[in-house]
Amino acid sequence: MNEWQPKITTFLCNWCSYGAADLAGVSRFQYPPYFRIIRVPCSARISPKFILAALRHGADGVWISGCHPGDCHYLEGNYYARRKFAMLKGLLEHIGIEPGRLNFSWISSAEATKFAETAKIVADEIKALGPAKHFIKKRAEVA
Amino acid sequence: MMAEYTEKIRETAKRLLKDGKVDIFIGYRKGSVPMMNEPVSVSDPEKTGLLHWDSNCGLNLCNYLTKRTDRIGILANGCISRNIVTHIIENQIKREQLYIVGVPCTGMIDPKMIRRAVKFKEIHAVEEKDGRFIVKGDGFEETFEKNEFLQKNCATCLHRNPVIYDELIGEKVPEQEGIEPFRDVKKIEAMESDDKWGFFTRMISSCIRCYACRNACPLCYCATCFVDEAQPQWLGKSSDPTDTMTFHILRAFHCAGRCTDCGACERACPMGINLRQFTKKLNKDALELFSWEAGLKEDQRPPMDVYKTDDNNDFIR
Amino acid sequence: MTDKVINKKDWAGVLKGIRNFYRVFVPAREGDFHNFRALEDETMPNFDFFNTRLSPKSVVYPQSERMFECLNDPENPEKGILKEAAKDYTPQAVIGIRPCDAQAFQIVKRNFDNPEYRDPWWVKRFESTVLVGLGCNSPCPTCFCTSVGGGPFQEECLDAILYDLGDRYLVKGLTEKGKEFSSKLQGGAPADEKAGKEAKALVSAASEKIKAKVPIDKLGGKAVTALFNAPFWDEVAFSCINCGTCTFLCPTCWCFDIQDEVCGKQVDRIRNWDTCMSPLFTLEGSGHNPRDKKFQRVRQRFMHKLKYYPDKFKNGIQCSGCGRCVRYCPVNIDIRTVAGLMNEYKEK
Amino acid sequence: MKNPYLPYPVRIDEIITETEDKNLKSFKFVFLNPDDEKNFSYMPGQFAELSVAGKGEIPIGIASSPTEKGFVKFTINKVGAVTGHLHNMSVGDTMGIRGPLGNWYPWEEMEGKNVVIVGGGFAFTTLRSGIIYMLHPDNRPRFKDITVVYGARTSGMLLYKDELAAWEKRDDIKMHITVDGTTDPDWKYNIGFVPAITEKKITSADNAIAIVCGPPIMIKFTQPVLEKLGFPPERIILSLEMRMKCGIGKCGRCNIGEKYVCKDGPVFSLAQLKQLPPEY
Repeated sequence: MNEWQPKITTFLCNWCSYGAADLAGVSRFQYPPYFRIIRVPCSARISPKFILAALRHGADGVWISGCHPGDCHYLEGNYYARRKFAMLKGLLEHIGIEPGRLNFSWISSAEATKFAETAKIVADEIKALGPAKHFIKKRAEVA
Repeated sequence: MMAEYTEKIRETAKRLLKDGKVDIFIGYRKGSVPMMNEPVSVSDPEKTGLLHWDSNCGLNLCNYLTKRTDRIGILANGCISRNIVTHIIENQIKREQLYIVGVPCTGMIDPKMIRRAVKFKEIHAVEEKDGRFIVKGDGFEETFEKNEFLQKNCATCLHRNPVIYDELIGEKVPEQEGIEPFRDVKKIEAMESDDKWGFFTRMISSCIRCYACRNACPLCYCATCFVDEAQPQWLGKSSDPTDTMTFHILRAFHCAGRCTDCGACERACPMGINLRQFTKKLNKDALELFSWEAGLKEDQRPPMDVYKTDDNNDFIR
Repeated sequence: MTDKVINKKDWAGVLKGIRNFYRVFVPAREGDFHNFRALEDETMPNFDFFNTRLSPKSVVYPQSERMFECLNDPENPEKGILKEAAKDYTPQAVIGIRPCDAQAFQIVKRNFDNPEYRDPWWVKRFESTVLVGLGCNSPCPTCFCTSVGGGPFQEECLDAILYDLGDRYLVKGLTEKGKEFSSKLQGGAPADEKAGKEAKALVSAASEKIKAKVPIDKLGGKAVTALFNAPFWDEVAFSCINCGTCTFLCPTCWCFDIQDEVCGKQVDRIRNWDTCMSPLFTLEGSGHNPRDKKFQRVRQRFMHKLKYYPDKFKNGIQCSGCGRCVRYCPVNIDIRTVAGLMNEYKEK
Repeated sequence: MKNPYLPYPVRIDEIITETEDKNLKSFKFVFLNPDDEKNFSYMPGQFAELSVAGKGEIPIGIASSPTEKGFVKFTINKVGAVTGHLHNMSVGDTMGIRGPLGNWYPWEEMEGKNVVIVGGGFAFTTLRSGIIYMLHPDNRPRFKDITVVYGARTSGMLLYKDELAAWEKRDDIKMHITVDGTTDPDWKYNIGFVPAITEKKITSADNAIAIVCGPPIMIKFTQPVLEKLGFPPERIILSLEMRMKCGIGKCGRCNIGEKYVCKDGPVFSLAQLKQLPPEY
């Protein structure tokens, strides 16, 4: 088993998608093992800096999942987050980060099936892209 | 027209200062090198004679307003006025503090284009007259049409007249029509990812991290910039290309939904980097996704500060 | 005699030949301007320039430089112990450096190479560098080298000098290093009297072209505290946006920052150019910042160049008159004006 | 060519938590190479750059005295990335120190004079070095009366408590320890700010030299007290702090006028400072 395995930095909202991941595990749903999960209090907590940091550290993909529109624990956090992500995704793709590297989803805590399914789709997409090529911080290129 | 403007600006500033309407007046003075004017503040009504206006007023005066507490008279063409609006809605200055002297603008000239046009011969003086430029140097003199040598952002400008002002220095100028402001963005959008990456990597390869682009931008007023944060440190400070790219991405993103495309970043860059290639994409997306152009209305929150329940959801699974 | 005359049509070949002996840096076009580039097979040298956008200081003092390195591996018995990073000190030649930029190296040398402490990287690289100047046939209106002890054909700080005689170059070796360089140039003919005469004519014509006079004669006699407290700093600094353009483009600015970087187990200690225009430059851990305000930082830059440096080293000001800061300051703050203000200032 | 930026490798030999808020810890370092200890020959008042590979360097005053052999000691306040990391390091860990750097208190000039030491808070480190140095039997005869005023916010914030107690008992040094305030009924020393205690306890400037080291606010209010007592500016000695990087006067950030705090300082007389721009 020398097949390349992607590293996918995954930010999950504590109030929904993180619970879904938990439920998927408890329910023994199979999903790919490439996700490095970071629990956040809300999808709105995710600064663009976190996403850039993940890519700089060599993540092959980033997956962000929060509550469905209207279901935010803080009422409207995910609405703001959606605008932020739309702009960031546009900018990063514009400078040459491949469209499949950045993934977003809304998954409630009850949707363990959707979590496992989405995980599989995200994993497949990133696997198809191959290892990240751009925007990886290596040892400083200096004199 | 430029000479008339200058005369009127001096008179107005003198009147405002004399009448005690403002404590200082912020404008430009003629620079010590060609195609370069210096932002200046005048508080003595007798010194308003140094104020000057022509097509080389490239640095956005809104930079000098942030967190001021006095009463300020300020010159504002289209983009400066839009940045003043942005400053007001972001609580960096109060409308009541300002006396805005509006300047209908026909664009700034692009020194880079002029230098190319004279084949990089050393320019000693540039004179402006009736929509034309006379460029003089050692043993040469050439005349150019201003309209053909506008800064790139001015060439596609849709807001030449100030959007807010207390008085206007001259008649409003007609706004440009039939402009396609995002042609360059679309060209890049049509590229493959690797080509895009190559394009932007090459574009910033000469960056020396002097932060002139950031500091020339009236939107950049954070007390501590992310590049200066130490715990955590988001990016390295060397000339490493990934760190440089991180800077440019985040700098641009901080301007998302706020950029007025005033062109100050590009004009300030000592290395001639086309920084607007980053921000233009965000401007295009803000327009397409949120129907937003920055700095047009004092009573509307900027797009990253509000939401609609039916915002685009297509990119989310 | 090592002085030579080389036809311009042979010049590219001569440059190629000298690569056998030196790592060669030449001016090359980069879009709208020139910069010094290492001469490789694909480099197109271009000597048709006023001056390079960036000064050649990075040839001796790179913007970022690895100082030390170590492996922070638990298995490594020397974990946490920094060692000098390997460096290449192959002899290098900067061909086409303007006399002002060469003078700048001597100005900076007083900081990096003095009896108290010698900066090993700067010193070793400078010692392995031969500076082959190119006299300025047509100085720019922003040039003021003659006001600060230099000149368009000043030979003092160069190892060798080129005179552009139109269709050919006259190469004059000035120091041992420079004569050795000249002797290694392939081809060309021994310099003749005619070339010498033409060169002399160039020198006098160029000096006449420099009109800018920057007065600095009275700076030494003024009290440092008087200049420091002078009333004009606020006005001088008004338009400054605190970017680092002036300091990064300046051939005589030497300030640096030291940063550690970690990439996996690899640890690097790197020094980077720094700028006194940034508030971070002097921000202390406690939050206190002696140069918190913009005018204080602008004052520091000019005081350092025009007062502190001359007082400390008693050898001219920290400026070689290249005019880069004048040309490329985004808001047109002009050191010539400020020097004038300082020089004429009388304490009330 | 000796590389002045290269730290000497050292091992952490001992870590002592000094204060009740646990923000100040003293570190004893032992040189890995015995020759380095010889090269690191210093005088009280100097400082060194402590180097943690991967984190950076910080300039810290040397708290040990050259009369103490076999180790060097630093007391470190937890402030930023490097000091924060240092506070989490353990005995036996390897790191680096670079120095000694800067100048020192004017020991030659102080010979045959009364010495008044005024210190506050955690700036007492190099003063400790000086006191240990002066009290060494070889050195004590070189100085006349030694008087120390040392204050901290509370008794729990005083550094080197065991040594303070020992010095209290000696008759060749006069100690005036003070705290800003205390609720401790057993507190047997002074209560009050350092400038006030200085005014009360120091009675004469005759043939005396004063060394002042503390937070800016303390220095600001102590300076007039000393001047009133008759100390001329030449005999008021201050140790300054500034953001530093290179420590050898090259990187350009710690200047006061033409002087670099790292190389020409950190010790300046008030007379010297009066000639310089007040930018520190």
